[in-house]
Amino acid sequence: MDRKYFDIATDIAWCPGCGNFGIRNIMLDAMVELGLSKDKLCFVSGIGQAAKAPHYYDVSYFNGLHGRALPVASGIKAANPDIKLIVESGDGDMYGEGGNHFIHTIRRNPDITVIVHNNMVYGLTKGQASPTTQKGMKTPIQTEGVNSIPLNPVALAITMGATFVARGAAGDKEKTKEIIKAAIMHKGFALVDIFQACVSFNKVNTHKWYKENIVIIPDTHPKDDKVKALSLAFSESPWPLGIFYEVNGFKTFEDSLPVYEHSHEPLYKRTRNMDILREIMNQKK
Amino acid sequence: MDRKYFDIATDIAWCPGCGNFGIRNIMLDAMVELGLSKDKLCFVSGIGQAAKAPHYYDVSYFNGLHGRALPVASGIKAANPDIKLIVESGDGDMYGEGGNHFIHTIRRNPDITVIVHNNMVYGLTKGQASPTTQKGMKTPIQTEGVNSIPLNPVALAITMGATFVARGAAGDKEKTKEIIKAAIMHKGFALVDIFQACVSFNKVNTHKWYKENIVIIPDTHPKDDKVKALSLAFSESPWPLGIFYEVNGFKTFEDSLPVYEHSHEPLYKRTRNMDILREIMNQKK
Amino acid sequence: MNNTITDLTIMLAGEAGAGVQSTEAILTSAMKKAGYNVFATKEYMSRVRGGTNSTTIRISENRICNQWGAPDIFIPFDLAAYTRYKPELLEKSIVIADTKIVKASNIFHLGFNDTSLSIGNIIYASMVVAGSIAGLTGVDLEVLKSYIAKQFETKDKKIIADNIKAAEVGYEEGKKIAEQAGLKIEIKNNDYVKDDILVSGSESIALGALAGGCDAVFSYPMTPGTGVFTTLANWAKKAGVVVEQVEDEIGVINMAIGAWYAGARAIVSTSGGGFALMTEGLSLSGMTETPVVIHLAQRPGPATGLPTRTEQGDLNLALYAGHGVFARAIFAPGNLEQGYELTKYAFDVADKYQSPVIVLTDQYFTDSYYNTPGFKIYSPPEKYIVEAKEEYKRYDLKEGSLSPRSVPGFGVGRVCVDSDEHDESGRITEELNGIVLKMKNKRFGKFALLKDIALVPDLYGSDDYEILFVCWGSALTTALEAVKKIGDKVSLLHFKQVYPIAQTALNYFQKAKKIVMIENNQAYQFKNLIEHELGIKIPSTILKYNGLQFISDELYRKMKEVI
Amino acid sequence: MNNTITDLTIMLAGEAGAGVQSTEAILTSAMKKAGYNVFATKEYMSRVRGGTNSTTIRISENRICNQWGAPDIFIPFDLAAYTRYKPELLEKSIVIADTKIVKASNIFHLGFNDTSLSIGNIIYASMVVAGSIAGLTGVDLEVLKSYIAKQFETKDKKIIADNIKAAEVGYEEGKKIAEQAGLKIEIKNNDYVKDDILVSGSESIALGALAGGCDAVFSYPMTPGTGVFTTLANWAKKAGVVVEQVEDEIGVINMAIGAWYAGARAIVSTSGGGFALMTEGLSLSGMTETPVVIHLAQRPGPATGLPTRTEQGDLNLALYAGHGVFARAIFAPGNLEQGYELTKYAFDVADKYQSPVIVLTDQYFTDSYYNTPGFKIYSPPEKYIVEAKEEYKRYDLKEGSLSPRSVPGFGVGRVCVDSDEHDESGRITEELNGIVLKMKNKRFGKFALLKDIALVPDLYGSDDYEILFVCWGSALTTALEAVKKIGDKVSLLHFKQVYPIAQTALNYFQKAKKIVMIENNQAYQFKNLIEHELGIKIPSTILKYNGLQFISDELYRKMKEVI
Ligand SMILES: Cc1ncc(C[n+]2csc(CCOP(=O)(O)OP(=O)(O)O)c2C)c(N)n1
Ligand SMILES: Cc1ncc(C[n+]2csc(CCOP(=O)(O)OP(=O)(O)O)c2C)c(N)n1
Ligand code: SF4
Ligand code: SF4
Ligand SMILES: [Mg+2]
Ligand SMILES: [Mg+2]
Repeated sequence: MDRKYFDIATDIAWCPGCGNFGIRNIMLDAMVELGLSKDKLCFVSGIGQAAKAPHYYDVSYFNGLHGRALPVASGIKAANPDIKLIVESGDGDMYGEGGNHFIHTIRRNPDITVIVHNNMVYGLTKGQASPTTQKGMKTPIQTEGVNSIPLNPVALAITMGATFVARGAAGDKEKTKEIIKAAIMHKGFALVDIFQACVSFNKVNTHKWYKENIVIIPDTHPKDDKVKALSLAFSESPWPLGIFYEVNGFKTFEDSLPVYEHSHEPLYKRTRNMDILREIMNQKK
Repeated sequence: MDRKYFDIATDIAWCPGCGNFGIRNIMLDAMVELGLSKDKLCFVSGIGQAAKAPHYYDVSYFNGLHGRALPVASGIKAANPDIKLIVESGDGDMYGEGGNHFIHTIRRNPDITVIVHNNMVYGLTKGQASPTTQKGMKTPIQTEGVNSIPLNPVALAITMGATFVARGAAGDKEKTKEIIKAAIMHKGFALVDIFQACVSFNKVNTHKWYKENIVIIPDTHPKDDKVKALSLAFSESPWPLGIFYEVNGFKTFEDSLPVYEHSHEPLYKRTRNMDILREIMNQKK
Repeated sequence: MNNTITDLTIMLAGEAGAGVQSTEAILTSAMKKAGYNVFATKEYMSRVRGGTNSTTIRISENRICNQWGAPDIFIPFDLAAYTRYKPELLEKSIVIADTKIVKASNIFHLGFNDTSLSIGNIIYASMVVAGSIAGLTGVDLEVLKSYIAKQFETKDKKIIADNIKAAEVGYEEGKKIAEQAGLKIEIKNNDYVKDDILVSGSESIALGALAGGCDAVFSYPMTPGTGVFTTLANWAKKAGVVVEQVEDEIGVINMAIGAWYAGARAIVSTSGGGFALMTEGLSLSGMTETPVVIHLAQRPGPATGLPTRTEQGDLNLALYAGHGVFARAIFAPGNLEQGYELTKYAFDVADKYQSPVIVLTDQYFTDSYYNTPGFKIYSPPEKYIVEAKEEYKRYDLKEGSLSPRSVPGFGVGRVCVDSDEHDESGRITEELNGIVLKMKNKRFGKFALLKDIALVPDLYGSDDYEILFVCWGSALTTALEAVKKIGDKVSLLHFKQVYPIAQTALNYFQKAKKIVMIENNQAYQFKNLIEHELGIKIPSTILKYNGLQFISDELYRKMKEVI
Repeated sequence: MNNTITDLTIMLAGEAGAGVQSTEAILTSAMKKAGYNVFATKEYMSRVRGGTNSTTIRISENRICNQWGAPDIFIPFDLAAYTRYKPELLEKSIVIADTKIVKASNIFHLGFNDTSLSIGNIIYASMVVAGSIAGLTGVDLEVLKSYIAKQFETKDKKIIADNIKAAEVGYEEGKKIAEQAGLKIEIKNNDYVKDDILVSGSESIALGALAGGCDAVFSYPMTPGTGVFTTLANWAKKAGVVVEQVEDEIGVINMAIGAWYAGARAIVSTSGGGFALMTEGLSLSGMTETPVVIHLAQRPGPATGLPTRTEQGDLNLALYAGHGVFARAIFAPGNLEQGYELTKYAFDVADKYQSPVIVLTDQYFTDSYYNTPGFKIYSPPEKYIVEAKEEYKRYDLKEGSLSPRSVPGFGVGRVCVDSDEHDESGRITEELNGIVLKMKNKRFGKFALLKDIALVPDLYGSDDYEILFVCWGSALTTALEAVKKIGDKVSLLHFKQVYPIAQTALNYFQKAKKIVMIENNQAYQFKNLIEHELGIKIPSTILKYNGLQFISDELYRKMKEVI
């Protein structure tokens, strides 16, 4: 099995030089190295440049509405708990339009890997601020510079109770691949926020900037300490890269559903025993 | 000036014994003690039992849609920065349906005081789980008990960068009044999450439970230390009551708008100089 | 005064939480067990305690499924209730109340507060009232007693005994009042009633969902849509249904679509405001051709409106919600059986036509209940899902508008679904004059397919009518009793599917000399639709829009006026 | 070959980011400065780089505001562009390209890549192309040069010189090609053009907003709605406009309603999917009677659809979005002047009638631009806000449907606004037969008020027509040129307000022997509306729905077919 297994020959609609290509490469390698099988794998995305990613793998996918990848993914999990589910989308999609789903999906803890291409900008709509855009950056809308406090996805996910929270970078292939692999193998909600340069619209957070502003999280960091993880998450310039927080053994959304108590058989394979209707109606007599 | 100034004789649609009455009393006193003036004050709420609160004061209010109090409030601030704005609503309204506005409004830091009646349940719709319902509680929908990780509003607000974050309790009148007064005086986004017993639908978190599960935050707590504040926010049973986090001097949403650079005159009092149109059109020649 | 009543209407009213609801529950269950036909409908304020709510119960020897007229007996639990509903009474209506609380003239005293307190707890008041009605109507006391024994069988013996005592005292009081009032109630009971089921509109929808193979329900609570959600949640473990309360309605519809994409049959239940938030998701269902079933229980808008009241005011939204062009089907059940059958059918239509399907009800429909024969039990529904071979294409054009639908994980093929315009394999395309047009035409073709199978409206009454009353959805039962009374040459046409409209419906209109549309909204939304779809004019309407359902005799009077 | 051209159409095409857009900008600006009438429209893929986009520029001696037909000159920047658009060319169209890149026959070579590289930078390619067109068309080179000098005046001298050099080389090449091709272009220039403004549809809306007293814009980016947002943001500081990008469209509409409640005049700009999310908010505006102005720029749906393309497919949604019953007005400008005037007017209507008002455009409208006389400058708009006295009631019934509107902080009174059904002072009520009905009727009254002031459609052409073509919104300019060519007894009726429909519009239809509706959607949504509103039948339609606007000569041919 090699990269060709997931690679697909197609016109990729990203700009030349974009960090998205790096992430795609890392994903292809990570999936192959994990030996994922296409018939047990599904991608979900929203809308944006990053959200086109599933089109560029040879996989099943649901490319839905802007901001709505997570509820779709949760619905898929609810219907078929054994599908490996990867959500891949952009920062605007996930933390902006999709913010409410982000915080509440974490609370549910479905077994989903969420890969966010964080270019700190709205790429597809041509350069407006995203929730992660840093203060002061000027855009066609934020003509005087961004005023809002940037959203810190790592800190937010940890606070909400996500069981695996990490940061990667498109430019740091090896480290990021390992993080993604760990995220995919993690049972429960796993966030990997990936720094990615948008060469067309983000002239602040460039490939160079990312390279210079990243520091690898030391192995000594206690990954199961929420407060320490948060404290690390708040540190900026340099921005830590690696796994901030990881706890295991938490029940997933799908495992807490009574329908999967005895079997993980997907719902579409099941047939209702219609006697239940008779029974209910008898109660109503 | 006494309570009558804000009190209004009306049929209150809350259940006898509900913690909402306690919050209302505290609010009336706090407003009077601060000497707020009706013609410079406005309330905004969403939909729910708590969200009816503004109807029970003699004030201007916008009682909008379920979950949408904060954007309405931000719109009001954008139009008239000198209005004292209090948002009063329920936990479901603010953290559930309104979750996305909650996290992003904090990022904007408008000068708004947000009072949340947190009864850990959906009252008006008769007892379903809210985002703050504790694990295991059974409801008509969560018949096997709640599985999701409860949302911690205090921790969430601190993580998002709110400049004033506190917890009160309907049953602790004096302390909560002081907190609310401080919140109203605070310049910037201030959250006061208030524990409140729902006698009709929450049989777990009762008046008694709240009394027994609260501990006052000691004066020694360093209110400007984000990580310490978060660490405190994560402690439960007993749950700390008081101000977790408070930092001052941050620019507000409205103050960062160029229209208010030279004057806070509300927009409805302004008249556009139509020469600007001439100027723009000349540029387009 | 001496009036023999064979069809009795009772109204109970009081504060939320004061016992109206428990009295109603005891009464209707016991009466049904005793073989009486019962119907109950409620109207209530948007609050948990206090205010003034009422429930109206009709008891009859014949099958009933609606309220005919003003109550024969009115039992206000407090003065506010008396004051609010007094104007609706007839001269002959009798009022029974605790006159210590309701101080007014012409009231028969029933000391349910003192009585229940003397038995030991104010909560027995409901039982006293229930007992009194049994006494008034001459129902066998033993029936009530055995119902109580059964109902509380898991409880303490003392509790059972006290309840029975309360019922007995009430019973005696009731008999006395009947005598004083010269009231003769003679309702025959029927054996068939005992085999009937007693279910509400919400329950009929929930049962229909189970029959339709529903295996997931996603919702965010919203009155009056919550009933279906709660009912399904209640049966979920037994029936193997996934239940999830989602953070908001946008999440709800997307989660349901995700579940359908993965092969589950999911329903969502909501009301106008929540449905409004699902608008974009509806369009996603249309574009991706992923089925979804939506139960939309209407209440008066706009915005939060009157959250606990009824209206048929969201038809336009149901018809046109969603940006862009895509097909849908909308069913609007008129009685419990239709609630069951149409909801079941909604799942099949959604699945087969890969389109959104809406079941459109309202607060009146969901909250009302009556005894009806058990619903037909079908075998498990057909599955329309195919296995994906290696070269599977989700939007294969070979079979016209309906490409075989697979789900991820079923077979080796990839199931690629896209909310952008896409090619056969589900990949984004901008081939404007090629595949784009083909896909647009493919989806547009579903309008015709759904029209082909549109359910023909039901004609009630003789074929040989001159005047045709027309209604839709929940208005059926109310309108039907009124039309029957009006007499010859008058029939009722009821639409249980409101979109698409079956073209053959036109025949019914062409035969009529006069057509009158009955709607529970201010803007005659269905009239507009019918006029346009069938190219006719309906000059006359009877509208109501104060948040309450029509009552048959009120409608009867309005019908008389217009014909 | 020898053809004299007085009205020239040029198409430039290539990858996004490859220079098409900058060539277009230089050309249209320079041509306009030189006194030529120019029109430009673009179509592009939903990506930032790559793909194939095109822009079509028309240059004429007469006023123009649309494309007539296939390009006379086509300049593909790469082979993919050549391949994609080749089928649209006429036999007489000439193709100019860098034949090193576009290897095909019958192409006139323009070595813009080598040339620009030899000048020093590939970015000069745009200038070479622009220069060549100037050369082809015989525009005075000096005009182009002085435009360049002005355009780059803040830049390095070397840059100016290089640009001028590129233009000169291009100019000479262009002249050569014209000679080779036997092309004679004779377009007269006009002095009046220099005083015109050159603005796009988006800019006309933004300017109209400013004229309408707009002092806040809230939006979430969505193509093609973003243009208005960006334009207003660009002028905001000067004009004193609050600009806020909100977290989602639900936040957008609620923030705008909040701002209106507090007395600001706010606009939101969005497209179908975003508007779908605003549905509940629209209903809030209706219920609370808080004005709001929405610019809805359509693109093809459903769902994400074709994000950068054009369609008139969201009319039904604009008409019916929102649960419950409430009134609205919808304007649909057909040209830049209408874009300006109607947007300005939208603010007044919203404010005065305390209702939501929608300005409905589409991608074609927002992105196209041409020179047009400067818009009329009005005095600042009337303010409809009153001071609140102590006893102020927001929903005072004294003045019928339009209660005087105050804002919090203006006067001592309380301004209480409620999304539930409410009484005059804005407090929740459930007085179903009292104040509830009055409030429902009060709001319903606005349908009639808005209908009373509905703008009558514009008739273009003789009063004495037999055939009437009907269109709405952005179709105006395209349809108009086609209709004019068709000849006698044929006129065009254009609706710039699509809801409510002025009753007097009926006269136009009654006079026609034949009526043909032209729409850029698959489901003839406006035909359906007109048929129902006016009670007529429109048997014939010309529809397009591939994501592109009609082109006049295409429409002309279709018109010929149907008449
Ligand atoms: C409801 C809705 N609102 C807005 C849009 C327009 N839109 C498409 S992509 C996008 C932002 C994308 O930003 P991000 O998620 O960061 O992705 P990127 O392009 O930067 O990879 C927006 C606003 C939309 N498609 N749907
Ligand atoms: C869009 C929408 N969805 C759902 C509802 C129904 N609804 C009204 S109040 C409420 C929950 C209220 O809970 P909370 O905010 O905690 O207030 P409480 O009643 O507990 O004070 C819900 C779900 C609504 N009005 N609008
Ligand atoms: S716009 Fe930015 S993020 Fe999108 S493909 Fe181009 S460089 Fe990458
Ligand atoms: S339902 Fe609960 S929260 Fe609401 S008023 Fe009653 S007790 Fe209070
Ligand atoms: Mg981005
Ligand atoms: Mg609550």
